Amino acid sequence: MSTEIYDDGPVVHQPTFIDGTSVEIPELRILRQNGTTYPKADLPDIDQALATKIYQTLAFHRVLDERMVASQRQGRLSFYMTALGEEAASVGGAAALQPQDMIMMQYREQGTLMFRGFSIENFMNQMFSNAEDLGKGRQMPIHYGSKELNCMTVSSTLATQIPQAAGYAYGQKLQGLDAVTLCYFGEGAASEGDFHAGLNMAAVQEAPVIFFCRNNGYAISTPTDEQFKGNGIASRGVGYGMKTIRIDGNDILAVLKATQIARAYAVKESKPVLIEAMSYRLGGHSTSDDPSGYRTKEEEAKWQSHDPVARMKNWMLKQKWWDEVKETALFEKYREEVLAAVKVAEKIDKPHIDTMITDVYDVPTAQLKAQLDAVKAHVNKYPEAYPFTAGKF
Amino acid sequence: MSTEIYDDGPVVHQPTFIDGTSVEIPELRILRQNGTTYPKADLPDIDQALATKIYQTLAFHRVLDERMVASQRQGRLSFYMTALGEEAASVGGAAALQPQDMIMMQYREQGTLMFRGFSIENFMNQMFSNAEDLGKGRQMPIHYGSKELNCMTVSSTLATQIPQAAGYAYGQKLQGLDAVTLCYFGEGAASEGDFHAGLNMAAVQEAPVIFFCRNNGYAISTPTDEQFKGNGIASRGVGYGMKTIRIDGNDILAVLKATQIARAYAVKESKPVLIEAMSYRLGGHSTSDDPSGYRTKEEEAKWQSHDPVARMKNWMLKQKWWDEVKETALFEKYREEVLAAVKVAEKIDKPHIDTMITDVYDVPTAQLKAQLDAVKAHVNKYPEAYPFTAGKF
Amino acid sequence: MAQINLLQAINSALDIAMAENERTVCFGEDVGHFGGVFRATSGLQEKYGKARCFNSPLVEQGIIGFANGLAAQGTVAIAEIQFADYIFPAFDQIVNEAAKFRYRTGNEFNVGKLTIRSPYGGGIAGGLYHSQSPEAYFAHTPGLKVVIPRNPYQAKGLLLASIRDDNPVVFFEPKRLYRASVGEVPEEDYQLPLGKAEVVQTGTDITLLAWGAQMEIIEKAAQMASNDGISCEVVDLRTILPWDIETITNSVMKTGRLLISQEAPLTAGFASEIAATVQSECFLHLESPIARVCGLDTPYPLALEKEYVSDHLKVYEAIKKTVNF
Amino acid sequence: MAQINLLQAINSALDIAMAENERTVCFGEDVGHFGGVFRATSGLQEKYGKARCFNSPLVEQGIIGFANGLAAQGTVAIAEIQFADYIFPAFDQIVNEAAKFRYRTGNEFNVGKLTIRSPYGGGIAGGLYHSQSPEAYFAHTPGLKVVIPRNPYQAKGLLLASIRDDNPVVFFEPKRLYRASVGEVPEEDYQLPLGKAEVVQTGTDITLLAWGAQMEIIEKAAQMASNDGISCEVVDLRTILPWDIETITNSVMKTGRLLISQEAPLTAGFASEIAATVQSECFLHLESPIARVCGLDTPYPLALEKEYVSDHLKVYEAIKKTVNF
Ligand SMILES: Cc1ncc(C[n+]2csc(CCOP(=O)(O)OP(=O)(O)O)c2C)c(N)n1
Ligand SMILES: Cc1ncc(C[n+]2csc(CCOP(=O)(O)OP(=O)(O)O)c2C)c(N)n1
Ligand SMILES: [Mg+2]
Ligand SMILES: [Mg+2]
Repeated sequence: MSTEIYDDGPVVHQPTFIDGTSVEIPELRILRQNGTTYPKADLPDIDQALATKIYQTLAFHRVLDERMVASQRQGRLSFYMTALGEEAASVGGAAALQPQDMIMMQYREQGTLMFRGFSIENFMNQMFSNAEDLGKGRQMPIHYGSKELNCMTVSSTLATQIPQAAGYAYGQKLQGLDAVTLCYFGEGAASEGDFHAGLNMAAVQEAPVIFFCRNNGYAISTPTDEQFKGNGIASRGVGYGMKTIRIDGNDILAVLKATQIARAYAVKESKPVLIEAMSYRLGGHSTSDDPSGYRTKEEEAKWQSHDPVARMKNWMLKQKWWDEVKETALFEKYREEVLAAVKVAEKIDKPHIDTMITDVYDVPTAQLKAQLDAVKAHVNKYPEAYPFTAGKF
Repeated sequence: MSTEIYDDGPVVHQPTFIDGTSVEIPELRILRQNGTTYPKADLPDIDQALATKIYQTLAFHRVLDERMVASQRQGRLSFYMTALGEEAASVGGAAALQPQDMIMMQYREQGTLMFRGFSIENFMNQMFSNAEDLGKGRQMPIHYGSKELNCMTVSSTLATQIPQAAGYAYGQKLQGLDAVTLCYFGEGAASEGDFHAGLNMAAVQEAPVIFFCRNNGYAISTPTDEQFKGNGIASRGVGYGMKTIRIDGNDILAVLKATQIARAYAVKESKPVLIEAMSYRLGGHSTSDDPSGYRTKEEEAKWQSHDPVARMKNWMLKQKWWDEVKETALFEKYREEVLAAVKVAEKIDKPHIDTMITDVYDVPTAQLKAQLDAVKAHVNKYPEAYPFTAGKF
Repeated sequence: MAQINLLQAINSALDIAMAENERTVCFGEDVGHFGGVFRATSGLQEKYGKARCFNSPLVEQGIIGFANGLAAQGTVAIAEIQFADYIFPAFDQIVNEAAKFRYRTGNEFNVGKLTIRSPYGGGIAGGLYHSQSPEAYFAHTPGLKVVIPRNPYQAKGLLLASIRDDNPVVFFEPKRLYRASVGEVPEEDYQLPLGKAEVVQTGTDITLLAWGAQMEIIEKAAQMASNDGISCEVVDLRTILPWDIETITNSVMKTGRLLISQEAPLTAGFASEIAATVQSECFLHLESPIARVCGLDTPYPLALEKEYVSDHLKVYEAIKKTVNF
Repeated sequence: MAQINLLQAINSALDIAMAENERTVCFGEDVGHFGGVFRATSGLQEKYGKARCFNSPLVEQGIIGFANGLAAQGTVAIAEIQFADYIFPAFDQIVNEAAKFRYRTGNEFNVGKLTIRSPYGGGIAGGLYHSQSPEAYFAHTPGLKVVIPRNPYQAKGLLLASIRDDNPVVFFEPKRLYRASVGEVPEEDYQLPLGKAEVVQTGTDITLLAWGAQMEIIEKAAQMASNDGISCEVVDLRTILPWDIETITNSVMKTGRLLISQEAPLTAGFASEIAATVQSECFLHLESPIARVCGLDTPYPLALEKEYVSDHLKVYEAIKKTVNF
């Protein structure tokens, strides 16, 4: 059926415009920086065990980011991206889901993998592109993924995962699974055509997908006011006819609460939800970036004071679920583990030369086998030029 | 500067969602079907001369559409698309602009060309792909365009003109011209990634462009409720932070009024505007389509009763600017002119064989010249197989 | 065996694929109730429900993005792009995503269950946006398979094989032949192999190679040449990627000559890849240069379409030139 | 003349183009204040203002769509795509729109004032999404010009020619050489011709042909071969489309042998077009099969990048094999 709108909607006889201010979008905040919750705030489902697991994940996240940046500076690692200042989004999102839910990451959501149990070794093997990497050493550092953990491998091409998430969720629905797909993306990636495609198709096809936008103020050097003129990303939910909520992305309880409700809604109604988490990318875009070229120390300092990890710690302390002794011990333990893992991973061989042609197709073609044979013969002729593979096949 | 949103916006402590119903979008209506205007309605700038020109254009549009469908049925023409029932959008839009404004059409806006003076011969030569076609016989019928009239040649690939319109308008602004770009597209095309790209970039770059969506209920066989779930296309304006208005697309005075205001605003503020004109595609999608496969006669009949041309005629009669004698004479004249023009155009030769390789580059390459020479030699060898060009070079 | 046309053969393959596996879905613009603008999906929504055969919004990048997600999830996704000319907005989702999915994830995930169907090619007075033959754009993309059938029998068997193949397949359908090509097609299920060319007619003087709608053109030219006493071996490539080097080189070793006819423009078309490989593999056997009879290096025209395209007369002339080199 | 690197040469060309014509604009992701992630547009916003050098939102199809509109309007539009790997979302705007704009409108309109710049190629540990060489995808598209410089001097002269050329140009910059390639570059304005290959070194036994970052590889291989007494003619194609058939065939007529080195995967790469044309044009002069030394038919790898890519050792081996055929 086509639009029956002719006699349906409101009518005016003087020109009446709407614009970006036509809808107010409040931001959900539950936890104050000092660790107290707002009066009458609606708390998420959370007990001491879950809280502790979340906090430990956040702590591990901080340590991993700190250590890997250091490794990169030392020249041991080619590249790294931290999620400094916005860890609550990825960890809280994962904590609100069930293990059977698919999570699609952009690249700044290592917290989801940590929460789901991606091991230190998994992280290291990926970053050092060695033979143990689940991804077989084919993508740059931080492009993790795991079938077992239902975390889709990261792809560098921005926003491509957004329509894919709609399709994935639609497949889950067709099978009648109690499962949703959660899709992370940045406010920059939300400018891509694939964003529009994905949100609209999810709405039309009624796919149980949670679109989780991390609005961290920047896309590399580009601030949000050169990225869009609307009221954040949440305001677009109106146009897609999609249930939408804006939250304080540095408030772990708000992240948990919103994602828990979104999951319940997506499963029950079989419809998508859009969450916009307001936060700030405290670090550089990546280890290749120096943000002092495009923003001020003052701005950074302001956001530093909203640190999500410190905020959760304050709450944990107030709950008496945490103390400074545990804190020190935990960070020390993680630092040692990470350092040890780096040392192991960087010594593991690169992937076997045969992996050059696997996984292009389900089975290597005759042409690919011939091409591999030629490479092998060549490596054998000039072993010193190909130290990663010479003598290893 | 990045988002300063942390302490800026409204805050809540209980989850608060927005959705497609969060903003009300009234529809501007000025003219009733019986030819009277609504009390207190805000009329556009229009005098008898302009009204007569608009009405004559609408009449010509009806005649051309009717005759060309007939020609296609007779096998004289390969393909045609009418704009039956939604002519007010294209004619009214053009009538609200200045000649220096660029208009980018989708393909159902022949009315803009008519209003600007594209001649019957121009139309015919394009449709019969003959040597006089401004487009040199390279595109299917209805892909008109004219540099002189500032009407960008139609491209079949949907929505590509939307970001192009943003760029074109930005160029006009950089030059300091008193000019805007008006870009037509269907509600179906608005699903494309290019729509999102174009509207967002126009908003961010503050380009003086009027995005004019013809929401006619269908994209070929696909009704709007399988195209999107939001409140039409206008609701998306909120997300782009763009001034937006919904109008009755079958109401020529509403189209004129909204477009006149939009132009004034775009020039003065140098910002984009989105107009959504609600209408209905009364005919088939094209001469290749039979809508009885996907919609009811009742639905069509309902919209038939909102006919925009009859509505304007009723108003003209009430204004005493028009009468039935003029009406009959005008339609007769147009019918004869069109018929005569068909007969002339179909006898004109196809474009010269040399046009095969021109306009690929500014100047044909050596390779292209060699390829053309080979074709010529071949045609000379088998003249009977290539009747359009044999013996004509 | 019934006489059916190419569209009906496609429809029959889709019907079998949807009947055998309830996790198979078909979608694209106007694919649902209406059955597609060419009616290839006619009757499928009625039979299998709106959840499994549906209209998508008008967004090719979304169609393929959605299909990639479905396939990664394990659903058999058959996506239609209404015209091959409109596949380019989805190019990133095909070339950067579908093609590289299995490789980049180290086989943690894959989209092998994806098939993209699209009508391609000229000869229908469609001009530059309803006539393109874009197979070469995809042929430079490891990870994809690209398949083009020449008639109803081939279409059904190759489409079923494509749907079941565990790799993403781009399946181009020669729309000029949708109704024009009619032939005997078994009602039941069968498959034809991917990656295998077919020798349609054996010969000794020259190998003529093409795919899709160009096959009837080279067959007609072979007929003309045979009247001149030239014996042509006629080969249908069928799968563009990965292509069957062995069958082609074997044929050329025997005939000593190769002509490739292609609808797409000459430069960087797939005929170029074939010529490049064959000149290398068969260097000492070639008695004349490999001939490419192709579209001109311009967009596809409208009024002068006949002059533009590779037809039987152009192929016939090129055969004589090659044989008399 | 100053010694500058390839990035500085690009920057200098952009500076000249913006200074000479106030209707020239530069934009793309992070191109404005920051000067681009590689700093190619460094200082331009400061000098020419935010209206003429600006950040675009993160949307490649929008960048090129917007640029097409600007160019159609008569503005000189220089759009940057941050990495060539991310040009595919803009594929439709390039291949269906920019390339066909003048043709489809019968020259009523054109986008000749469009130039698309993008860093391409491997060798920087970038893996499959920061290493691609997509020139062949564009080479099958009449209406486009495709240009790739090999060093700072070439980069400046070819970029200025591309900006001023009245056709849409895709200009790929070898990012591995951005800082690594340093050379003498005049400060003032100059142009190098589009559509013209350059014979970089004359020789008699074999023609070595490449473009962009592969040039230093074939030059190195030529050096090695000369120690074996093999005399190589080294040619830089410079413009991929439309390509300089004459210079290449003249060289091959002389040497009788051709080797093409290409970073992109073998199948349907631009080397295939060259081989196909040369085997036809130079059939009777060829003393051995035309050799293509290319990437494997896989996505671009990370850990095993050295093994994958065409390097001087592989080229050297192929030279010997070709000469000793
Ligand atoms: C299609 C595509 N275009 C450009 C890039 C280069 N790029 C990588 S990250 C990035 C910025 C992303 O910003 P945002 O989405 O806000 O995420 P954030 O980095 O802030 O987490 C850009 C432009 C890319 N990876 N993919
Ligand atoms: C990129 C692209 N995809 C698909 C098509 C095929 N097509 C032509 S018109 C059309 C429907 C357009 O609907 P809408 O935008 O609502 O315009 P209307 O026909 O209703 O005026 C489709 C799918 C196309 N021309 N271009
Ligand atoms: Mg961001
Ligand atoms: Mg419509």
